[in-house]
Amino acid sequence: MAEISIRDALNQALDEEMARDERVFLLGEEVGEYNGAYKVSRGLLDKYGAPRVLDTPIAELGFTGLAVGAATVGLRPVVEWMTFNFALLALDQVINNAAKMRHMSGGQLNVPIVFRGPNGPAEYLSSQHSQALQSLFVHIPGLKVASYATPYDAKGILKSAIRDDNPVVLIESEMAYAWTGEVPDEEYTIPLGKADVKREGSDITLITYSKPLRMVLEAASELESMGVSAEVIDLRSLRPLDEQAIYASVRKTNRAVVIDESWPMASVGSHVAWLISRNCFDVLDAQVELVCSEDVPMPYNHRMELAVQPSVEKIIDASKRVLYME
Amino acid sequence: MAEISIRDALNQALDEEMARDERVFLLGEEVGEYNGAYKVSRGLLDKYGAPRVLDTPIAELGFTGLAVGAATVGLRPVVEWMTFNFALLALDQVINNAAKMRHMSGGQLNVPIVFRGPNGPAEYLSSQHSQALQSLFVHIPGLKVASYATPYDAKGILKSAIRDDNPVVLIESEMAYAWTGEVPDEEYTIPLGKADVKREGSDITLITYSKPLRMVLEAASELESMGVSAEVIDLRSLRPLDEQAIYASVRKTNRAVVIDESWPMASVGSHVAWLISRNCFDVLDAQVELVCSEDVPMPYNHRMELAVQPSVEKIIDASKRVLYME
Amino acid sequence: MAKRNTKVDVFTVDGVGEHKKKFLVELLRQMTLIRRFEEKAAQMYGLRKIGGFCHLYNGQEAVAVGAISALDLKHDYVLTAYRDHGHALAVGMEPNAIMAELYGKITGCSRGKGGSMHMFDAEKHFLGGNGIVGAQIPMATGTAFAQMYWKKVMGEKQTGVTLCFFGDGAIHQGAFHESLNLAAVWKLPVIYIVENNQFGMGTAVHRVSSVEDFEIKATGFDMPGMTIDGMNVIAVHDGIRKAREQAQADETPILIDIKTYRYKGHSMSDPAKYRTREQLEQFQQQDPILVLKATMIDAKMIDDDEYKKIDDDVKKVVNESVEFAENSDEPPVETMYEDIYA
Amino acid sequence: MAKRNTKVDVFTVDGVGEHKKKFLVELLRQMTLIRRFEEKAAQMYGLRKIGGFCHLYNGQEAVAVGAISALDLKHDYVLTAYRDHGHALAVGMEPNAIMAELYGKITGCSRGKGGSMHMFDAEKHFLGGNGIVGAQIPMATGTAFAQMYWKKVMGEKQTGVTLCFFGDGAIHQGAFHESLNLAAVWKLPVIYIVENNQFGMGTAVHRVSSVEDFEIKATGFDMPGMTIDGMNVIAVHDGIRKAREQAQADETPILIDIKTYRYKGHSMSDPAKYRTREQLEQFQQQDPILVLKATMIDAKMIDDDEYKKIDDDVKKVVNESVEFAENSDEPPVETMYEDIYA
Ligand SMILES: Cc1ncc(C[n+]2csc(CCOP(=O)(O)OP(=O)(O)O)c2C)c(N)n1
Ligand SMILES: Cc1ncc(C[n+]2csc(CCOP(=O)(O)OP(=O)(O)O)c2C)c(N)n1
Ligand SMILES: [Mg+2]
Ligand SMILES: [Mg+2]
Repeated sequence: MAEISIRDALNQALDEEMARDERVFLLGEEVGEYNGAYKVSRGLLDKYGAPRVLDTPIAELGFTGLAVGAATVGLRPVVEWMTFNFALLALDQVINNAAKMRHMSGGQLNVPIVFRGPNGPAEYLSSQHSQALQSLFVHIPGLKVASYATPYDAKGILKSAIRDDNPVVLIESEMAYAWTGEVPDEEYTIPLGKADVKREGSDITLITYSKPLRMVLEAASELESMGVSAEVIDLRSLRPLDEQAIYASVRKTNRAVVIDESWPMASVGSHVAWLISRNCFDVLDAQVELVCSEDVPMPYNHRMELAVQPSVEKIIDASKRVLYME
Repeated sequence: MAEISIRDALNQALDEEMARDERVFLLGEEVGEYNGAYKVSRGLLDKYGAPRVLDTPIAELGFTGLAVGAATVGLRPVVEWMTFNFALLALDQVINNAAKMRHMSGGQLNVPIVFRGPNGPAEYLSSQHSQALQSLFVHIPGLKVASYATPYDAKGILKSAIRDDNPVVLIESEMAYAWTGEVPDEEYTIPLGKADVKREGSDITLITYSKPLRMVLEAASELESMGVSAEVIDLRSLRPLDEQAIYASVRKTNRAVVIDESWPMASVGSHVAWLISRNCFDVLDAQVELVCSEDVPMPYNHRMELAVQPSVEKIIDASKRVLYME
Repeated sequence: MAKRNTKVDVFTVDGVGEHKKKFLVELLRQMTLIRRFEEKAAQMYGLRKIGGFCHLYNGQEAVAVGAISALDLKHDYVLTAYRDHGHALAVGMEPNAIMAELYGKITGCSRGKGGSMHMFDAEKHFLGGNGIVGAQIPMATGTAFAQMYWKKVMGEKQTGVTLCFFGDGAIHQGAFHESLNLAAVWKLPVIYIVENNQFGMGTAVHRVSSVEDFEIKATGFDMPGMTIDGMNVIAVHDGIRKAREQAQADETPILIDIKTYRYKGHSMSDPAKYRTREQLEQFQQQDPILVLKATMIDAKMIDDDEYKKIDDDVKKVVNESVEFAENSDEPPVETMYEDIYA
Repeated sequence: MAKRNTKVDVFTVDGVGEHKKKFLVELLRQMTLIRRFEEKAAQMYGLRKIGGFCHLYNGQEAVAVGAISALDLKHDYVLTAYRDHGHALAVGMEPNAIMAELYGKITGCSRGKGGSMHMFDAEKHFLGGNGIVGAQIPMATGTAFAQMYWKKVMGEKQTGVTLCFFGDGAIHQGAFHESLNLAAVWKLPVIYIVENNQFGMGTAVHRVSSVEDFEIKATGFDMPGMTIDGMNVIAVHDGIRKAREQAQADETPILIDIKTYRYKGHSMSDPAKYRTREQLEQFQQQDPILVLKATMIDAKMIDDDEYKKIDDDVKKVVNESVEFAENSDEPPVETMYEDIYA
C-alpha cells in the first residue's frame, strides 16, 4: 500500500486505463502542456502524446459534444471540465445528447464517456466559481453520477467509470485533491452504485459524499466524545443511489442527518433526506435533518465563504436536534 | 369576468405590460411574424413593432445573454424560450449571469427579466423534447421560479414577474395553453411567492403545481367519492416556496402527497416532500408520498408517454397508501 | 474599418456530367422514394397514425441523395437534424423500419422511442436524427475526430469522413462556431453541409443572418468553403465527392452551403404563411426530381415509361411500409425502462 | 474549394499624432497607475492579504487605457472579463474601492462579495468583471441593444456605444459567434475588442485557433474589422475613437483585434513555463508605458523628472489604497444574505 493524494490516485487511474485501452483519451482545457489546471493529468501528454491527451480551446459545448460523438462510435473519452461552473455551457450536450442517445436510438448507440473535474466551493472565488452543481446532473436519467473523498475511492471509481459503457459524471473537489490516503499496489476497481460505511455506529446515521466527508468524520469523533455513536455513510454513487445501504443503517440507528455542500432546494441532499423520511417512516425517531450550504450565491470574503458552507458545528447541531439533546 | 384560455391570459398580460411600460420588450424564436410557436404572442408584433417584439436567430445562449445585459441597464426583457428543452443551451447566462449579477456587484446591478416558455412533456415528442426542467432552476439562489395552471393565475403572475426587479423563470405547459377559465375584466396582479388552496379538504393534502393541477383536482373529486376530503394546494411559486401555506394545510390533514411531473431525483417534488417530512414530523400520520414521472427519458410512443407521467390513478394509489386504505 | 468581399460562386453541373445511366437511375429512384414516402407520411399524419413534430423533406431530396451517394458508408458517417426521413432513406435504411418508427411501433428503427426526429441506424453509420438545433454539429465533429484517431493512434488504414447536415437556422448556434474551430485546429475530416432551405421555421434567412451565403463563414476558420446548387442532384453529388477527396487528402474540414428549398411547412402544423406562392413555385420549377428526369431524358438515358415504373415500384415499397407499420405491435409498456443504460 | 485571403493590416500611429500634452500625460498616468497597482496587488497577494484567482494586467495597460479614453462614459458602457483591475482603474474607479474589494472588505466596490474578478461600478458604466470566459460578450451585446432601443423606442437623443473586452481564448466560445450575429442583424453599436495577449492560460493562440488574426472573423458576419498595435496606447486610442464614430454613424458592430502581451502568469499561481524568456523580452521592449514615455520625450512633451513625479504620485495613491483596505472592516457575516434579490 502506498500513501498518495487524490490527485495522484486520479492520475494513476487515468494512466492505467490509457495504457490498458488505446480507445481511452483525455481532453480538456490545459490538460496537456500545462499538465492540468490542478495537475491531475500530470505527465500524461508526455507519455501518450496527442491526440490521446488534448488541450482544447475554451469551448465547453463544442469539445464536450465532440467527445460525445467520438464515444458513440466506440472511443472512450475522459472529458475534464476545468471546473463544473463552466460545464453549464456544455449541459445541452450532456443532457440532450449523452444521456439520451442510447434511448432515442432504441438501444443502438452507447455513450461510454466520463465527465470529470472539480466542483463545489474552493476559496476566495465568489459566486461564479464556487458552485456545487451535482444536483443538476443527478436529476437526469441516462447519466450516472459518482463522487469520492479518499484516494482509494478516487482511483477505483474513476477506473470503473472509464470502463462503464454509459455517460458517468464524476464530481471532484479542488480542496480535496491534496488529501492523502492508502491505495493498494495491485490493480482494483470499485463498482459504481455502491455506498461505503466509512465509520460504524449505532445511535445516528450521518450520510454524505465528496468533500464534506472529512468534516463529517470529524463531527462523528466529536459526537463520540459526547457519548454518541455515529455511523458515517459515504454515498459515493449519487445516481444510482445505494438506497439499501442507507436504509440498512437508518433502520439500525433510527436517526439520520444528511450533509451536502449543495444548495438546499431540489438537491441531492433533500432528495436523500426525503427517501429516508419515506422509506424508514416506521422506524424514524426524529425528523431527518439536512445540513447544506446556505441558500445564497457564494461571497468572495473568506469568513462569509466559510459561514455559507456546512461545518462541524452545524453537523453537531443538527445531530443534537435529531437526538433531542440540548 | 371573461372566460379565456391560458394562452390568451398570457397574451393579455404581455400586452398590458408592454402598453404600461415602454421598457418591456419580448424576444425569442418566432415570437414576431409567426406570432409565437404556440401563439402566446399573437398580435404583439403588429401592435408594438420591432424592436419591442423581436424574432431571434436560433441562438439561445446569445439572445438570453443579450437580454440579461439589456436588463442590467434598465430594460425589462421577456425572453420566450420556444421550449425549456432548448434553454439548456442558455443556462450559463441564467445561472452565472442573471442569478449572480446583483450579488457579484454588491447590489449595484439588478436584472429585471422574465424567462418563460413551455416546459414538460407534450405529446409524441421523444426524450429531447419532453423534459420538465424546473428543478434545475429552482436549485439556484438568485432566481425566482413560478408556474400557473389557470388563466387567472397565468395573467396575474406573469404581470407580477414582469414588474419584479429580479430574474423570474416562469414554467408553462404546451398542453395547458388551451385550458380556459375566468379572468377579471379589471387589472390585477398576483404576488410572487404565494401558494393557493385550489380546493379545501381535511383528510389529506395534495400538493402540486403547473400542468398536473388538473389531474390532481380530478383525483381529489374521485377521492371525495371514496369518502376522503382532499385539500389541493397549488404551489404556484417554487422559489421562494410558500412553506407556511404547505405546513398549515398538512398540520390540519396530517397527511400529504406531492405531485410533480419532474423526474424524482433532486427534484422540486422530493424537496417539498422532505420539507413536510421534516417540519411536520410531529403531526404526520404517514410517510409523505411523491407521485412524479418515471425516472426514464420520455419515449415517443404515446402509450408509454402516458405511462411515464403522473396519472389520476397513481395519485389515488399514493393517497391510499398515505391513508392506509387498501 | 472596411468590410471584406463576401461574394461566392455557385457550383453546378450541366447535363449528366460523366455519370452512367445505372447510377443516375438510382439517384432518381432514391429521390422519388423520399418524395413518395413523405407524401405518405403526411397522409398518415392526417389520419393521426403519426403524431408530434413531423418535418418533411419534400423539395430537398437532391441534398441527402446527392451527398450521401458520394459516400462509402463502410467508413463514412452521416448525422443530421430532426428533418431526417430523407437521410435515413438515402443511407439505405428500410422504409419499413422508418415508417414503423413514425407509428411508434416496436419494429421501428428506434423501437418506438425516437419517432420522426430520431431515426438511427448504427450499422449503416447513420447516427441520427437530433432534435436540438445544431446539437449534431459537435457530435459529428466527434465522429470525424474518431476517424482521425483510428488512423493516427490505432493505425487503421482506411477511415472515412463524416457528413454533418444542418439547417440555415442552425448556423447561428454557438455549437457551429465551436465545432468548426475544433475541426480546423485538429484537422478533422468532416464536411459541414448547410441545407440552406431559406427558412428556419417561419424565419427567412436574411432576417436572422447578416450573411446569406454561409460559405463565407469558412473564412473565419481559414477553412475551404463551397456553395452548391441543391436542386441539382448531380451537382450535389459531384461537389461532395470532391469535398470528400479533399477532406481526406488535405486532412481538413470543409464548409458547404447547399441552396435548396422546403416545399411544405416547417412541420405538419405549419401553414407556411410567411412565404409567397411565387417563391415556392420558382423553386418547384427546378424540382430536383423533375430536373434529373428531364436531364436524363435529354441524354436519352430514360423515358417517361421507365420513370413511371420506378415511381410505381417506389409507391409499392411505401405502401408496404405502411402495411408493415400498421401490422406491427405497440411496444410493451415495460420497455420504457429499457435502452437507458448499457 | 479554396480558401480566402486572411491577411490583415496592423493599425498603428507614429509619434504623438495629433494629441496634446495634457491628454497624453493622463494616459501615461493611468497606465502607470495600473502598473503600480498591479505590482502592489501581487505583493499583497504574496502576503495572503488577497486570495483566490488574481489576474494581473501588466503589459496590457495600453489596451484598457487607450480604448476607454476614447469613450464618453456618460453614455458608453464597458464590460470585460476577470482580468479587470486595469479596466476598473481606466474608467475612473477609486483605487481604494478596488483594493478593498481585493481584500474582501465591506468598503470594496462589490462589498467584498466579488473580489478580483468582479469589479463593478454602475455609475461609471463599468458592468464587470465576469469570471466565465466569454459570458460578458452576450451581455455587452445587450447593453448595446439597450442603447439602440433607447434611441429607437424611447426617443433618447444621445446614446453611446458599448466596449466589450475579452481574450484571445474567449473567441472560441459559441457566445462570441452568437453575439456577433445578433449585433450585426440588429445593427447594435458594440465594439468587440479581442485583447489578444497571445495566450489563454498556458495555451498559445495558434494551438487552439486556426486563425491568429481575429479580425478575419468579422468577415463571416459581414462586419467591419480592424487590427491594432496594442503596445501603442495612442494607436489604441485613435483606433477605438474611429471605431466608435463608425459604430454610431453606421449603426454597426465592429470587431477589433488588439495585439498585446501579458507579462505575468495567467493568475498568481501560474509560473508561466509555457513561454520563452525571449518572447517576453521582445514585448517588454515595446512596453506601452516606456513607448509612450519615449514618444513624449521625443516630442519634448515631458522629461524624466516629470515622469518620476507622475510615478511618485501614483505610488502614493496605490499605497493609500492598501492602507484604506487594511483599515476597512470585514463585512458582517449576515451580509451574506444581502444583495441577492432586489
Ligand atoms: C436549440 C433549439 N432551439 C429551437 C428549436 C425549435 N426549432 C426546431 S426546428 C427550428 C428551425 C430550424 O431551422 P433550420 O436549421 O433552417 O432547419 P430546417 O427546419 O429548415 O430544416 C427551430 C427553431 C430546437 N429544436 N432546438
Ligand atoms: C467558460 C470558462 N471556461 C474556462 C474558464 C477557466 N479560465 C479562466 S481564464 C481562462 C483563459 C482565458 O484566456 P483569454 O480569453 O485569452 O484571456 P486572458 O486570460 O489571456 O486575459 C480559462 C480557461 C473560465 N473561467 N470560464
Ligand atoms: Mg432551414
Ligand atoms: Mg489571452
